[in-house]
Amino acid sequence: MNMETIISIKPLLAILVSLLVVPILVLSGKRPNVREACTFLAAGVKFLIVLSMVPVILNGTQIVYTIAEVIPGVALKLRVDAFGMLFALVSSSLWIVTSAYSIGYMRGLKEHSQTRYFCFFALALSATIGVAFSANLLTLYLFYEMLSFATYPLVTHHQDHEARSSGRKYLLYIVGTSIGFVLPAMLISYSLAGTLDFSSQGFLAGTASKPLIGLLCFMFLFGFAKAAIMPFHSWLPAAMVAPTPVSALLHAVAVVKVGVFCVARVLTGVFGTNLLFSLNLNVPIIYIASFTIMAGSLIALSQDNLKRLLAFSTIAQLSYIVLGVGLLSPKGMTGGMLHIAMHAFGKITLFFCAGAIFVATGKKNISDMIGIGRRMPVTMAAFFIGSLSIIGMPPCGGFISKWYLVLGSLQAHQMTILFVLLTSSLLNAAYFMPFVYKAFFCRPEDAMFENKVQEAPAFCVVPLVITATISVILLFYPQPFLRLARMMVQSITGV
Amino acid sequence: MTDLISMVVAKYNYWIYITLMMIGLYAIIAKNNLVKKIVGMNIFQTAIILFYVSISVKKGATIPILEHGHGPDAHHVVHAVDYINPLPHVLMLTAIVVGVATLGVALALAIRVYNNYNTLEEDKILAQIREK
Amino acid sequence: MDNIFLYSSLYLAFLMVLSLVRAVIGPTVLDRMIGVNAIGSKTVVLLIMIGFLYHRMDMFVDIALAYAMLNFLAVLAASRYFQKRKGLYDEALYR
Amino acid sequence: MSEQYPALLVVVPLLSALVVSVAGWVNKRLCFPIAVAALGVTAWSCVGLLLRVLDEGVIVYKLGGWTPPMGIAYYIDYLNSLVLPVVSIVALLNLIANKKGIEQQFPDKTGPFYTLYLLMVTGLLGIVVTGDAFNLYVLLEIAALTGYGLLAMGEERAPLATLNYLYMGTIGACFYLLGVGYLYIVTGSLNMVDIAGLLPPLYQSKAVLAAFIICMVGVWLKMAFFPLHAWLPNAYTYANSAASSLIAPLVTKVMVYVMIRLILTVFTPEFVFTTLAVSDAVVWLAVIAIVMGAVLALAERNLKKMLTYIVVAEVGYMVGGAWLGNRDGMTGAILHIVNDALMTLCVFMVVGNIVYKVKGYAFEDLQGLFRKMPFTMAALVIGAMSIIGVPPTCGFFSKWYLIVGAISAGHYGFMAALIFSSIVSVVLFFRVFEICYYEPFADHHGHDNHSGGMDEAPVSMVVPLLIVAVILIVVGLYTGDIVNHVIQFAIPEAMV
Amino acid sequence: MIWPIDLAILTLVVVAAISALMVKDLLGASVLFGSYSFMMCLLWSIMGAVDVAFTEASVGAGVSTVLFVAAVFRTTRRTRD
Amino acid sequence: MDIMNIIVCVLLFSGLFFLTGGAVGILRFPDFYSRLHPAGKLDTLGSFLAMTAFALFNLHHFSLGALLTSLKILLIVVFIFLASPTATHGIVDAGVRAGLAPWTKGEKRR
Amino acid sequence: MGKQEEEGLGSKHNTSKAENSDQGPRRRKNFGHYVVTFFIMFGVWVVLSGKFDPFHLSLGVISCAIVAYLSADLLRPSIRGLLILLVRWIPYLPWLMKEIFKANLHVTYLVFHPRMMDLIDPKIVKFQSKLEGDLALVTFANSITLTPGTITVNVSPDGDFKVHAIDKASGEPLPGEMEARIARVLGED
Amino acid sequence: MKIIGLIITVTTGALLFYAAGDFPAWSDPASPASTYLSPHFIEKTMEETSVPNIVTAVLADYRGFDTMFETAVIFSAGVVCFFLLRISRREDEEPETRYYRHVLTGVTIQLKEGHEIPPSADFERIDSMWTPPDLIIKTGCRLLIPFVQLFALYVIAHGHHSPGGGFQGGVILGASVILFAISHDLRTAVRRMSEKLIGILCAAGVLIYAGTGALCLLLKLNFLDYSALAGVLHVDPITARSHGILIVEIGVGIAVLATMIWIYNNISSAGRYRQGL
Repeated sequence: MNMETIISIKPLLAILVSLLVVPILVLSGKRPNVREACTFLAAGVKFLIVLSMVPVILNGTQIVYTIAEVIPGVALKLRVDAFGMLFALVSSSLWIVTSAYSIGYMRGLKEHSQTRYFCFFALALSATIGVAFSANLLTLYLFYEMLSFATYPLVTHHQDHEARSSGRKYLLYIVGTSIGFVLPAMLISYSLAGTLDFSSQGFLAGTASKPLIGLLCFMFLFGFAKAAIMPFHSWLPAAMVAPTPVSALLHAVAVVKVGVFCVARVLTGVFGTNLLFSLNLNVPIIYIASFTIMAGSLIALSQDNLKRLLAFSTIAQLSYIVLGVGLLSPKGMTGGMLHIAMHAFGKITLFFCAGAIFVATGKKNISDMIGIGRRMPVTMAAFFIGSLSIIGMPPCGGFISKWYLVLGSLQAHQMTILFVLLTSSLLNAAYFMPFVYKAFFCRPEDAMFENKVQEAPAFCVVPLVITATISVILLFYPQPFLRLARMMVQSITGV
Repeated sequence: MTDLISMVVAKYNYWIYITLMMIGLYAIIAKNNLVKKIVGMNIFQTAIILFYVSISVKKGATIPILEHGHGPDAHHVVHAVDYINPLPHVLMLTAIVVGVATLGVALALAIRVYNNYNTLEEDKILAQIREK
Repeated sequence: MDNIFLYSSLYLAFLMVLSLVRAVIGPTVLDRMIGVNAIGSKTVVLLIMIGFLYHRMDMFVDIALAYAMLNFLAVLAASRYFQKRKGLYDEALYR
Repeated sequence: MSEQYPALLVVVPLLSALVVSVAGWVNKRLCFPIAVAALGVTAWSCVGLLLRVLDEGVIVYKLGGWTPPMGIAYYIDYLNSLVLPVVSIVALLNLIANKKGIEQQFPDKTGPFYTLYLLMVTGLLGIVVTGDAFNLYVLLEIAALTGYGLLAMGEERAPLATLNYLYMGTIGACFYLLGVGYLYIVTGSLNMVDIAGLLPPLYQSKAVLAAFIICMVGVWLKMAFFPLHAWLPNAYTYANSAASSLIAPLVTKVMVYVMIRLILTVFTPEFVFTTLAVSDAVVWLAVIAIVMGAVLALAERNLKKMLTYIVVAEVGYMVGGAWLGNRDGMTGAILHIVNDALMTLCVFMVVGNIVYKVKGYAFEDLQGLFRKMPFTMAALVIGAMSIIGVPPTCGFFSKWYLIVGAISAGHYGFMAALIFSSIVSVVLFFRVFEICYYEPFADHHGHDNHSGGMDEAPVSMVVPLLIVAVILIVVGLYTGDIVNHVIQFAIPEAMV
Repeated sequence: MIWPIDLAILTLVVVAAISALMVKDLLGASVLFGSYSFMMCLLWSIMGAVDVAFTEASVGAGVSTVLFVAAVFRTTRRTRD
Repeated sequence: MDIMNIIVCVLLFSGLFFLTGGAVGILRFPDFYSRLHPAGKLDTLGSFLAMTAFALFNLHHFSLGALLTSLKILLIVVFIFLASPTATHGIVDAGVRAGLAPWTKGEKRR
Repeated sequence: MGKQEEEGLGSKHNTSKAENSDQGPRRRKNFGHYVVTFFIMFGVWVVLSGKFDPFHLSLGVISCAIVAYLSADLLRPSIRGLLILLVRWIPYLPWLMKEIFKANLHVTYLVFHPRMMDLIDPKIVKFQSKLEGDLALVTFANSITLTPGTITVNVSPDGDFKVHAIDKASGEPLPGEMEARIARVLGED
Repeated sequence: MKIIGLIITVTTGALLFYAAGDFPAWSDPASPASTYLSPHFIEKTMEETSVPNIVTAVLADYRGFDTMFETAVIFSAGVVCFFLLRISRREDEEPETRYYRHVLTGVTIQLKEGHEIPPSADFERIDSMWTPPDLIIKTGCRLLIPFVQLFALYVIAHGHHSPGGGFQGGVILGASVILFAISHDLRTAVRRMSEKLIGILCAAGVLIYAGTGALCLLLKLNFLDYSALAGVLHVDPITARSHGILIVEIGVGIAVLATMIWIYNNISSAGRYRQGL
């Protein structure tokens, strides 16, 4: 594959926009309006920058920018390709929505330390875009760690005892695995290959023995614990103590997607499909992923806390993406990559809804929410759409990605996986649908829900309507994402 | 046997320096009293000075001060064999000075310690610290 | 003549051993001081004798002179201790 | 003038120390400006030297005009031209930052304090720059003596801790001296380059072997390498913050430099790594050092003491890296000298600020500090990230080289130890952050301060701290340049 | 270089060093340490190191003993070892 | 062996004799005060005689320098004569202040 | 009592004698002292130095000036005192040497006597000296220390002597002839 | 601790014994140490520096840089002792009681804090532990001290031709002042040589040394290259080296003198400057 590359500072700008807004946020701490205007502005600018790169990428060109050569042969280098673009597009567009939602949520609950909250939010977004645009493993690692530490204050925003223990768990898993597994794996790869730049065929081929490659592969797989592959998943439910917008953005979009993005990147860019195929490494990967899918879905069934339910659902859904990449068939990979976008929009809608319910009623548990559809019909409608998207039912975007996954598993002749996909979809339905049913059709037990319609503040509701709408639209117009995913797959597999 | 004896005698200075150094080292590590440790430290330093000065010794040579002093008649031939190697002496002058300086500082510190704990025995001081 | 000096100095070294014995066995600090003082006075003689053995008398006189002066200082300092700190407790009492 | 830079960088702090000492008796307010000016000139000439070395290669400066084996000479090569600016800049920033603290702690003795401070810097710079084995000893003692003086003025336990340091330091310096003596007795020379030239026929000599071992043990004692580290934590913990934030970053690092200098220049890598087959054992010792340092730090409930154990662990990094015996490991060790000096400075300066405001550094004293001293804590976060080894802070890159060196040497134990200590550092620092972040600010003074207003240290303390924090990141980003243009040439070609 | 005296004094030096460390009294230890310095001074001059001997005479015999006594005066004489 | 050497030898040996007396005396005498007698007196005289011997011997090859060196040796003698009684007095004074009782006849040796 | 200024190498200045102390704790600096000290010192310098080139002599001049500046008030010499020293001390010295010799022989005899413990009988002798002035007292005390089996234990500024004698014979002749001779030497008779 | 000490000691000793086997025999004229560098020093010193005492020449010229730091070490030891021990009156927690002694009668007056006797010649400030100086010691030392000082200056001045030099002379000079303090009283000694003077002298001594070096630097030669002084002193470069050595030795002497006194004062009075040894 001969890719055209152009050098442009745009990717760096996209990262720096949210980074540079941090001091302004700090300085404007006393004036909430200025602060939020700035956040919006930065989000808009960032989205526009990312958007402006889309046509270039769709033309089959890559954008490259080298920040500094930190180690001879390894530079801090940014490269925008189709896959990264896909991810960046999702996360930057969702930042705008989430910012709006955050403002509503934080003001609605009169949370403390809002300045700090917005600062770290911006920081986390920078890191996310950085991960998306990384050209090599080192840059990826840099932004990955930056994200870990930037999200810590967000996760522990409440500063109470629960937040403290969850924060510990979060850090232990995320940072512990990244230092314990990714760092040595990265360095071993470096000393084997002498480079860390992602290439479409990987750079590890032919440099080491099979067991070592296998070991490295699993170190990377588990090392990116943000992907929540079992057994390194339990930080995710714990981290749900964070304020909902944080959960929404970070645990539906940024953090976990960064994890799977990294896994996908490494599997394709470091090892390369051929190497994985030739060593049969994809088989254990997909089985681990399948296991995570099933187990996550089953645990989700038994959850009462809405956010925890969503968390386990996320664990399961993330493994779809890993599964898709692990199938190594073009369709499967397309499906996996599309699922990043589709799941993001669906899941963020669900989180927004959970947050809106919390803002409006203060409820957290499903059992307390029977009949809530009468009071918050818009929210619950959006919730319904979101859950359809997660299940993979037609009017929503999730259908497309699941469809591709199914096709991919057929293409890869993995019938077990097909079975897993179907069963898990059923399970998804089994944990979402009863809630939707109860919300709309059961008599409310709580007198609170008897009154007339009373939605959460507009700042909360509007975003979730938007994301729900996008979820639906994506079914009919998945073009940008689909094309990007296909381009990526084409560059990797040549098909 | 005679070899051994001649070796012992031929390097007597070195053996003694090692012995002194061991005495000093043992005192620094094992003595309990702070001032005793300082004494040991000084013995240790002198042992090393002894080593250096022993290097400089040269059989059949005289002290490293030229015999015919100042003035125009001074420029006659000087044979290196006739004079003891002066370089270690120079180094050891510096080392002695450093030793005195260290001694002064160490004693000052010991006085400070005594003012704080009213004893110079290390184990007693540690016991006092533990009590607090 | 050199031999005479050599043996005399060996003999002086032997005398220093005797003085050192007093300095080592004590029993009081003052006895040690006497011993050390005696070693000092013998050292001065020995230094000059070494000067003769090296045939460089003029170089060693200075050392001997300095030595005599400072030996005096050390003994004086040690004895001054008792002017300010009364009571002669001794190592024997604190064994 | 620029050909006199090598002399300037030692003479200027020395002369200014004397002038400051006189000024201390005449007018105390003159001391600080003189000291800052002197260190500024020093830093300037250090940077100038670095640039000159980059241009022209190794510079030899003959002191007294005597040619090297006769007289003493300075050799400024790629290795020490890198360390020099670090030492001088660390000293300068720390001095500026601690002005208030010094005046608070020693209102009557500012003159002597600055004098000792400058003498210490003189000694350290001299150690780095000298090319003569014995001259190094004298400078070592100057740095050590002033260090004792500076460290002993602290809490109640400081004199005892310092006295122990003095014993150990003296043994260390004397061992070094003895090693030099052993070299002298077999070669007859004291000049480092000269000795290296005379040694090859003597590689099998027992005396050279003993000289090497003794020198190494002496230097290890001074740098608190693992089994010999017992003096360090107490000495650094109980000292006053101005002194500990000078000495903790610089002394151990300069001693590591001395070790590398001895390995590379005096005994030559060929002898150390080929003739002697002990490098594996030393690296295992370093592994133990790192693990013990990390574990002991974990047991502390006291920020400053915890940091001192981290220093012990970091020494393990550098020694292990240097003894891996390959290019990457050595690069990592040299790079880590620079980085560790800066990051230790950063965290110790933070402690200094905390002590200035809160008058304590136990964990209980740290409660609510994120709210109270946000800038200080931000610097602490960056310093901690660097110690943990998070890119793009500089700590990551030296760790990178160390691990790559460990991998190419096939020494996976060392790699594991590095990773272990990184993870432990995460635990250590986030424990501190948790306390600073979660606990409400414990109000010592009774009046209601619960709104948690900012109570930051003075600007003169915070600004240098933030500069250091920024330097940590900048150095990290320029690692490639440092390695490509400086360190690469500092390591002899023979090492692969 | 006069080796018989050298040998004799070397032996004496060791005795003085050990006794200075063994004496259970700090003042006595300082005094004996003074005598140790005297002998070192002799030793240097026997080995022909006149300058070193001079320094040792002035420092060891003069100043360092006085400093020791002064420090003992300021602290205590008692010791258990 | 000329006459000068003989004189020198005689002086030297008598000096050594007195020094021996001093060394043995401080070992043999029963108590601190009585030990001071040999230490204070015999050492002084012994040094004096030995020094005189050296001064004379140094004049063997007569020159101005040798004369001055001899004078220097005599300067040491003068110094010893001034310093030694003072030092002895210092020690005895210390003994008195420390409260050391003098030995009297019939007691055991201390 | 009027001649304390001219008394040899030291005035009779004594801190406890009221009539003598006209200067208080800070002693008056007398220019004559400086000059005389300088010359004494220069004499000693020549003996020490043994070099007569201008360079070293000028160094000597500087050194002697420094010492005179620093310590003239310690030595407090005067020309007359020096003359007295020369004229009277010289005859005293041989006598002293003779006494010292005798005393030393005596002590040596004791030292080497096999039954030494029976011969000695230490005791403290006290007596009052009629000498006045520091220098005289000190000379006397030091002479006692150097001679027959006696050591000065204590001298009070008023002339009370405490002497430790090694045996009976040593203590008896005190103060005796020596005091008289010293009194003559120092012009106190 | 004793066992550990023994083990360490024996290990070290064994290593050293082992290594001593390879040494050249003691006093061997053919050993490397005697044949490599030192012949140059011995044979060329007179030509190059015109100083017969090779040790002095090497000390102050060839390796003058070492010696400069040696002086700095001494200086820093003085500063450290001061820094550690000196307790200024302001910090002193003990309530100050002043004692005065009426010189003429010997009556001692005790004054509580804040009271003071106006400076007068009749009263002498003393300390609580004051003991009258012993007559014999006092007089004896009084007579000896000037000669000690002269000898010390002689040693400094004749470092070129005989053993000794700045350091030894300085120590003896310092010892003479210490002797004064011992035989009289610390307070009197401090009055003769005040703390400020000592502190300044201490720095000045090192300053002379380093300043000489820096002067050479300003005269366009390398640091401590005394031949640069030829133009200033109007002599040929070799004599300039000799004179440079002397200047430097004087600096060392001053520094050492002051430092020794400083250390002694601080240690013997534990920083209060009241009651010395």
